Amino acid sequence: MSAAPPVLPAYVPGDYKTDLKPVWCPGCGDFGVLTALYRAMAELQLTPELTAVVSGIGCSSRLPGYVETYGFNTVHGRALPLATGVAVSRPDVKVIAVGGDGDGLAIGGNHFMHSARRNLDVTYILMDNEIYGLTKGQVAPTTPTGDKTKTTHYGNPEPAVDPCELAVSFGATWVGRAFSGDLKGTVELIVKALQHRGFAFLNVMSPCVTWRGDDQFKTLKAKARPIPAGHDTSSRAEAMKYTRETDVLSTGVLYEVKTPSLNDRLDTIKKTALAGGPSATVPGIIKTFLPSF
Amino acid sequence: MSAAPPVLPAYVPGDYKTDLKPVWCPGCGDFGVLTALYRAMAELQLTPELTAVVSGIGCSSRLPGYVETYGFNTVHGRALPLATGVAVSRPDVKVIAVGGDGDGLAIGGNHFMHSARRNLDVTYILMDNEIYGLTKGQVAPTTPTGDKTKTTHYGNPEPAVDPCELAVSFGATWVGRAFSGDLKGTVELIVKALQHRGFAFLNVMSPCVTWRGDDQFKTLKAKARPIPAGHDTSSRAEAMKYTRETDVLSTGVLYEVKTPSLNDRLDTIKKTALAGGPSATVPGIIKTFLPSF
Amino acid sequence: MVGAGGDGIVTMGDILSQAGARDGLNVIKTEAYGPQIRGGESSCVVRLSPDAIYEQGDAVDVLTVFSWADFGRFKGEVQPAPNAVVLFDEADPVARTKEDLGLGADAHWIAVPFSKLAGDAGAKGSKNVVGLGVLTALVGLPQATIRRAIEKRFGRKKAAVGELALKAFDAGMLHGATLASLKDRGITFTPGSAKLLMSGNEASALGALHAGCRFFAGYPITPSTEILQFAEEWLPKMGGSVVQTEDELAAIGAVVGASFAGVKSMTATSGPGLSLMTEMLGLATMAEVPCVVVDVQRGGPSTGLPTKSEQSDLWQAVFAGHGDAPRVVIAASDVEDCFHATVEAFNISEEFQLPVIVLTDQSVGQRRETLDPARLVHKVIDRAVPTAAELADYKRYRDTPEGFSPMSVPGMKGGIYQTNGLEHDEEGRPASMHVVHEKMNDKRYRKLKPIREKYTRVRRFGPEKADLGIVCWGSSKGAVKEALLMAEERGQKVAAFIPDMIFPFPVKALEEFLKSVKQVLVIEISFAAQFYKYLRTFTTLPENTLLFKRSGGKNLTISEVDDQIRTFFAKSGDRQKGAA
Amino acid sequence: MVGAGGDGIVTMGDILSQAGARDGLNVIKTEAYGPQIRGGESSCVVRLSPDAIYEQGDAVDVLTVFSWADFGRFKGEVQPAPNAVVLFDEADPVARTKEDLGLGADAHWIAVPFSKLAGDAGAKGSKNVVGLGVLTALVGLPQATIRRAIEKRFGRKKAAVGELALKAFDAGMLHGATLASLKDRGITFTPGSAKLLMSGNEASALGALHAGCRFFAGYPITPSTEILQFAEEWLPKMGGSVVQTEDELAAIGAVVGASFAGVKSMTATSGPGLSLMTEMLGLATMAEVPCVVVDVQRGGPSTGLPTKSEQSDLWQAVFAGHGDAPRVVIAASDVEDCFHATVEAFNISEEFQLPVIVLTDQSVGQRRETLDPARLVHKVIDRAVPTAAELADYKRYRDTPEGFSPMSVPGMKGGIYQTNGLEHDEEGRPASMHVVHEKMNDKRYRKLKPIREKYTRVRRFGPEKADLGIVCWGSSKGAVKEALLMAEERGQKVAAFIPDMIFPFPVKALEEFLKSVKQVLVIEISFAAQFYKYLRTFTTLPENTLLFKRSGGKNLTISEVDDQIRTFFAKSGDRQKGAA
Ligand SMILES: Cc1ncc(C[n+]2csc(CCOP(=O)(O)OP(=O)(O)O)c2C)c(N)n1
Ligand SMILES: Cc1ncc(C[n+]2csc(CCOP(=O)(O)OP(=O)(O)O)c2C)c(N)n1
Ligand code: SF4
Ligand code: SF4
Ligand SMILES: [Mg+2]
Ligand SMILES: [Mg+2]
Repeated sequence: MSAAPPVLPAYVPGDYKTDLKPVWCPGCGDFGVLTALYRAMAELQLTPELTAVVSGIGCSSRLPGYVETYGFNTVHGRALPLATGVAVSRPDVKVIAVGGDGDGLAIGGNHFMHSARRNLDVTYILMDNEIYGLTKGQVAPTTPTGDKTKTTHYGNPEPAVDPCELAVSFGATWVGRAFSGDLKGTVELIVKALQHRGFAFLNVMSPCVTWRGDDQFKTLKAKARPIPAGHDTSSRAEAMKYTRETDVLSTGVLYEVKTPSLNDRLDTIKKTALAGGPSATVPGIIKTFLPSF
Repeated sequence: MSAAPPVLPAYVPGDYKTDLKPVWCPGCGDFGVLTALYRAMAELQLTPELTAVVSGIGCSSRLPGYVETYGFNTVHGRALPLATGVAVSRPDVKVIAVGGDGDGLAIGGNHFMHSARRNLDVTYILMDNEIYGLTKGQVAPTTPTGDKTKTTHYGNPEPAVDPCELAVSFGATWVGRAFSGDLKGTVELIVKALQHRGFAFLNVMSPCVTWRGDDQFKTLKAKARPIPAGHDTSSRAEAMKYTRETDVLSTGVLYEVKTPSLNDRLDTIKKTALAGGPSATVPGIIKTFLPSF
Repeated sequence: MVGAGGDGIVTMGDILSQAGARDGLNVIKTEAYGPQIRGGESSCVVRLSPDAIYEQGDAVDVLTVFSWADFGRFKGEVQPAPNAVVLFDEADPVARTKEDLGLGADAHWIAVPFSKLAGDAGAKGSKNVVGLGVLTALVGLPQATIRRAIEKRFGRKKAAVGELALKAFDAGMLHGATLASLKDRGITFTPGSAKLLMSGNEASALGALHAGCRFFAGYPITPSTEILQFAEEWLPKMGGSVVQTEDELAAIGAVVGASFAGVKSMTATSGPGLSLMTEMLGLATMAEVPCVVVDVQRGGPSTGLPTKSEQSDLWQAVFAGHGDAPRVVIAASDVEDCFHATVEAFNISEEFQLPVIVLTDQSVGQRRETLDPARLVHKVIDRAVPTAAELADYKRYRDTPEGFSPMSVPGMKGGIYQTNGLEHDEEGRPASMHVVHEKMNDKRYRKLKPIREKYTRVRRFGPEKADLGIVCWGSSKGAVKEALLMAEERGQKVAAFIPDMIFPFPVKALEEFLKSVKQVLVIEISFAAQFYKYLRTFTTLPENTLLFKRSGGKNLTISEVDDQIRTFFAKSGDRQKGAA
Repeated sequence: MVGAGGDGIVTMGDILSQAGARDGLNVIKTEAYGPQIRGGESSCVVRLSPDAIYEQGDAVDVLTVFSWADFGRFKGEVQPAPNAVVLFDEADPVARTKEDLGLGADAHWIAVPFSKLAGDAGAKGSKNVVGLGVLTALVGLPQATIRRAIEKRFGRKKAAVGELALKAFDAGMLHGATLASLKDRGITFTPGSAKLLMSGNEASALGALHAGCRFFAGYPITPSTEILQFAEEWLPKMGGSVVQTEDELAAIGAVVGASFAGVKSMTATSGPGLSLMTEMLGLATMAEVPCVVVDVQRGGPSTGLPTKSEQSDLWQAVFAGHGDAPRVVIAASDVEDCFHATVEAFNISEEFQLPVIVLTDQSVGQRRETLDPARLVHKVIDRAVPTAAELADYKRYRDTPEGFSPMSVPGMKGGIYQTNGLEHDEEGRPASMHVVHEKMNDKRYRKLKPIREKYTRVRRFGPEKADLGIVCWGSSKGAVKEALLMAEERGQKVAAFIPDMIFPFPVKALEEFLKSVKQVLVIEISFAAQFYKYLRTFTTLPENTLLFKRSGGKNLTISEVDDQIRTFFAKSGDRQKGAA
């Protein structure tokens, strides 16, 4: 969980920047996400050594290498399992998981479901470019039906999923949508996501200029508009209204509820387990294997 | 797809029974599902040799061994990938996938999502007993929070998912819920599921008398009641009303829409690919690698 | 003891083995069930001895059968000795004879009115306790202790139930007394101090706690699930956490994550799960993150024989994974060893920052054995974290002579680094140049040298010079040790070499052993002879090396080993005659 | 050719190689890029020859550099020959000298106003085409053909664009003519009939279609993705289907499902994906379902070096998987071989009903090579389905002498069966008894014998008796063959043994080879020496066997092999002197 902001030193966005040059293509939407993350971290004064950024594999998953915290660019699809280990074993560390739509929704989809269900203490930022970027342009679970890609010569025969709709059904307790072209909005949403206790899912539409052309950015920009004020974020049915959208791209907080996080619950278990008594010791446990009669 | 019912011979439920004795415990809910399946198959006169039943691993996944069709009890969590191969490569075969909550929602959860998203031509029957039966009673993704199991000595700290809610968000085009204690209702729903073109998901609450005690059956029986008439099955928001239920167990069809199935779409692709012309031949393809100028 | 579901065979075995352990006897107990998930037939074999025992033993001296029909279902698995004492229910509809079981003249064939006695005692369901009574009187078992065990077991919830059980026990005793005593067939001993009664899986989990494991992620799978269950019950009491993940991919992923965060972590599984962990183990090797995986082997391939033992995950443990990915593999050969092997696994993993796999199997993992509590101690080594000086100019993957470098953990200010599964330089930055790859491969493999020098646990039994030298591993140890004793009595010189370290393998020690014996016999429970072929990769076995290998589904028996030894000496005898 | 992103290096290489193929030359072309996903530096090496060529070749004879800065980024990857002709842009801000590149006196160092000429021609972006023009005039390349290639490439969309390009080409030609001709440095040949220009991945996919594959499921992964992309484009035109699955677990699962349904199926992947397929391959072995997996190897472990070649998935292919799980492994050693190996894989898999893995690697999979269309033919074998008679009393797993039995498919009335990944009897019913397990293991392994007898594809090069015998596999073939020719010219007797069948291995053939050479040298691109250790599992290599192994990230070069050969003969020469 987030460490209490220290009084000194005050971190500025640049403090969270490593000196590794991003491999991203000029114009890639992920630059926007990275900048927004730096700012959000600074706004919350996250302690670098008490923060961990974990990712899978993909262009977007290169992000941890550019953030001056403990970072792990793991294997394709496993960002959330790794994040689970960090978050549960080190409740004092703020854990941020990032990755792409292929990484998080295709190969990693199951971990997304169960991390959300457990209300894992992790902020998960998905950079959705509706394509597999790093492997040079194959269809993704968010690629619209009919689109041509390197592996859909005749147009994508498969329907796409809406990551935010999935997150709600999985049991995520905070669900938001952003557009990396809107830096200010993205910063705001990342801040809120980081402040949430439990599993916060933010889907950031982050254009891939190389494999989705310049149109993607243009159309997203044209479609993006904030969720109308007064939206009831506590209702699943209401949240549904802003999913599977075609003509618009609603950005903002879709859904938010406050329930105990996984670490809250595991804390309770430790207390019940000890029932006020002293913690167990190995010799003590060994004794329980002696026939006692 | 389901073969047209042959005029002769007329199959009776018993014709779909193999002479392998189920390993299930006396009183296991899965017996009810098996019987219901026999009846539903007979009602639709499914041709045994043109039907395939595929499962993963678990008590429930033993079911294919008891059905006289082509059957494959595969590995844990992979029923739907195997079913995908059968359904896509042999559109003439009716494919039924079955399994447990651990098999389909834990290790197999990702395949559930993507099979539903693709609107795969498969009927998926999940036998939900809220526990891992075969491995002798560990917590499952559908085990209610707080319940004690072999791996939740202090009560289950994790929230459960509602498989039907998941199916809707995944994009399943037919979603239903049944209770194996209600044979008639289960038969009816399996029949409807089998008649649906595309991905039909039926969650059957199927008590595990050994690891969930007799209470499970009693409570389910007490809670079960049909979805009120007039429910709008075409609305996701309406379907939500019958998910994450606590005091009741609504049985019936939650959601149903008619869209082209994966095989319908792949069919179209084959037509577009050929564009009226003759199908390609290997020598023909080889020629395309000759520099032609 | 064999009976139908509900006959309480398992309880009978529990009481008997607990009583034995209580009185300081050496006990080994195994259970077996039919395919039925529940309510099917079950059998339980308990071996009691004042002397050291290493195996379940091939044949039982005293057989109690509540149902001949069910006995038939364990054909070949429960075998009475030729001179066995056999007790069966006179009310059993099915009839069998001494001859049917191939017993000798000196066997004792005794019909007992188990059901009737139980009924008369007013406890119909207590055939098993009646049986205990009869046995106690007939072959002379520690009566007082067994009574207390029964009281404890049944009186726990309701005292009345306990008393009823004791009534049934006494009825059995009385009946037993009416039979011609067979005390000579029992065991004579002076009660010693109580021993622990533990399964290999419990010992593995205990070893983990002892080593300092405070995070466990796992997914249930037979026959390893008891480790997850044990961790889930005890870790919270020690301030640790357990997550039952959605699958094995997530389990090993979470373990690597927690270890990256600085917490000793492990998972446990069986073959199918280990196969699924293949890719993530490669990441642990590449990013040099410590982690421990206990693989309780079962029959394969695929789902195979989930409840039976086999030694066929060796190749998977040693060779699986794309790329050149060094990791350590340790084997455990008995229950106590499960404890030590697991602690050792953590020590090696934490010191050298690479994954360690512990191979046990169903036969060791699920059998219960008595242990001397005093022996459950083992030195614990912790991970090297960078000193303030080292943090001044910190490189996560600094190229050191021993191949590993201090590992910082979240919270260390100067220790911040970003790592990955790509090939990387000493700072952890992605680098795909051949020169960097060669250098870092060399760094990762260099660790094996100090490991090989520091961890040389091998077991050698038998005379210093022997005519036959058996090389085997893991759970084969028990049967081989007992067969060695038999050979010794016959004055035959047989030695055995049983390594705990599988990879890196104690090659020197093996080659010395090979020199010390006239001929070598490799024994393993793997149809493909995985161990034999693995040995060949690093050592040249003598031309005339013998191999005894077969599929699992049945543990290696003492007589199988004994037969091999006898045949060998018979043949070599002939050769000598021939020579003469 | 080396340049920055946008310099059109790749296009330049395409046009050159297409023109070469068009005129019947032998062409091998490889490309390389920097870490940048796009817009980074790129290099392209094209080797043209009227004679047979087997490798890219170590050093380039003609080097064109548009940017010295970017050239520096390919240090060690693009190496000019000592006497190379080097063309560079006079406008390049960075300056280099002959000496910097370590060139000899006979090298030609020529500054060319590439940018200027392109600008003057009114096509600023056409430095690459100008370059082609200069080269054509300078070293004498098939001018007419190159012009047509340019026309085709640029004129495709807009004729005007084509004309502009041709203007740039002519400008280059004119400038080239002003330079002292170096035709002797070019190639002289008489145009022959056009050849195919194909990559190994395309050849693998083509082989699958030829073998009758009609279902493909895959998940993108470098450097294998082209196979998925090829299948996705062509299978629908042949009535087949392709599914890009959510991951590799699903890909191999769908393949096994489709094959169970009677349709020839395959998937393609690279190391990480193959690791994830480990468990499912065990099911295919156990349920005896045919399936083919092409693994295009890259540098490992973990994500490793995704765009570079290595031979380190050998152990994973042969040994991975829990339990005793036989499967077949075949290697492809060049582009044409990718076609044949894949067809062979289907033939073996379908005939013997077990999984077959084809190992290729990035160097073979992604390089483009000219092929003679006439050679892309290969016999196709289909699965045995039960006859009416056999259906009368059908047992899916009937225990036959050859180990496999007819496999019925959905639609066959009498052929209905239920199978599983549990151990099972001849009918496919779950059975966990040791005797059944032993019998069925034996059945599954029995298949290897006929496979070994029927499929013995090995390559042997060099004299019948040799002083040095090289044993290597896969893509090492090219460099080794070329080095053999060089040794031959020196009159040194060197032979090479290169198996296509990796498992089961053609042991007899190898042992004959070992007898035919005085000393053995094993060569492989694996730090752990996976091939060498694998060979040891089934054969005893001579004591004095030499091993040359290293990490990947750089393909095996001709000179590396040549050095090994020279050193060997130098040493043995000394020995003889010593002896004399
Ligand atoms: C097990 C495995 N399978 C496949 C790959 C190849 N691969 C690398 S990244 C990637 C998908 C990239 O798409 P996405 O996750 O959306 O990230 P993006 O590049 O679009 O940001 C794939 C398939 C891999 N590295 N590992
Ligand atoms: C890869 C793998 N992991 C774990 C297991 C062990 N296992 C077998 S069945 C099962 C879960 C059973 O629960 P469920 O799927 O709900 O079926 P049920 O027995 O309750 O009907 C598990 C974990 C396995 N066979 N394979
Ligand atoms: S390929 Fe697309 S996603 Fe990847 S870096 Fe380039 S623009 Fe970004
Ligand atoms: S354990 Fe439960 S699910 Fe399994 S057969 Fe018995 S009752 Fe059914
Ligand atoms: Mg993407
Ligand atoms: Mg279940």
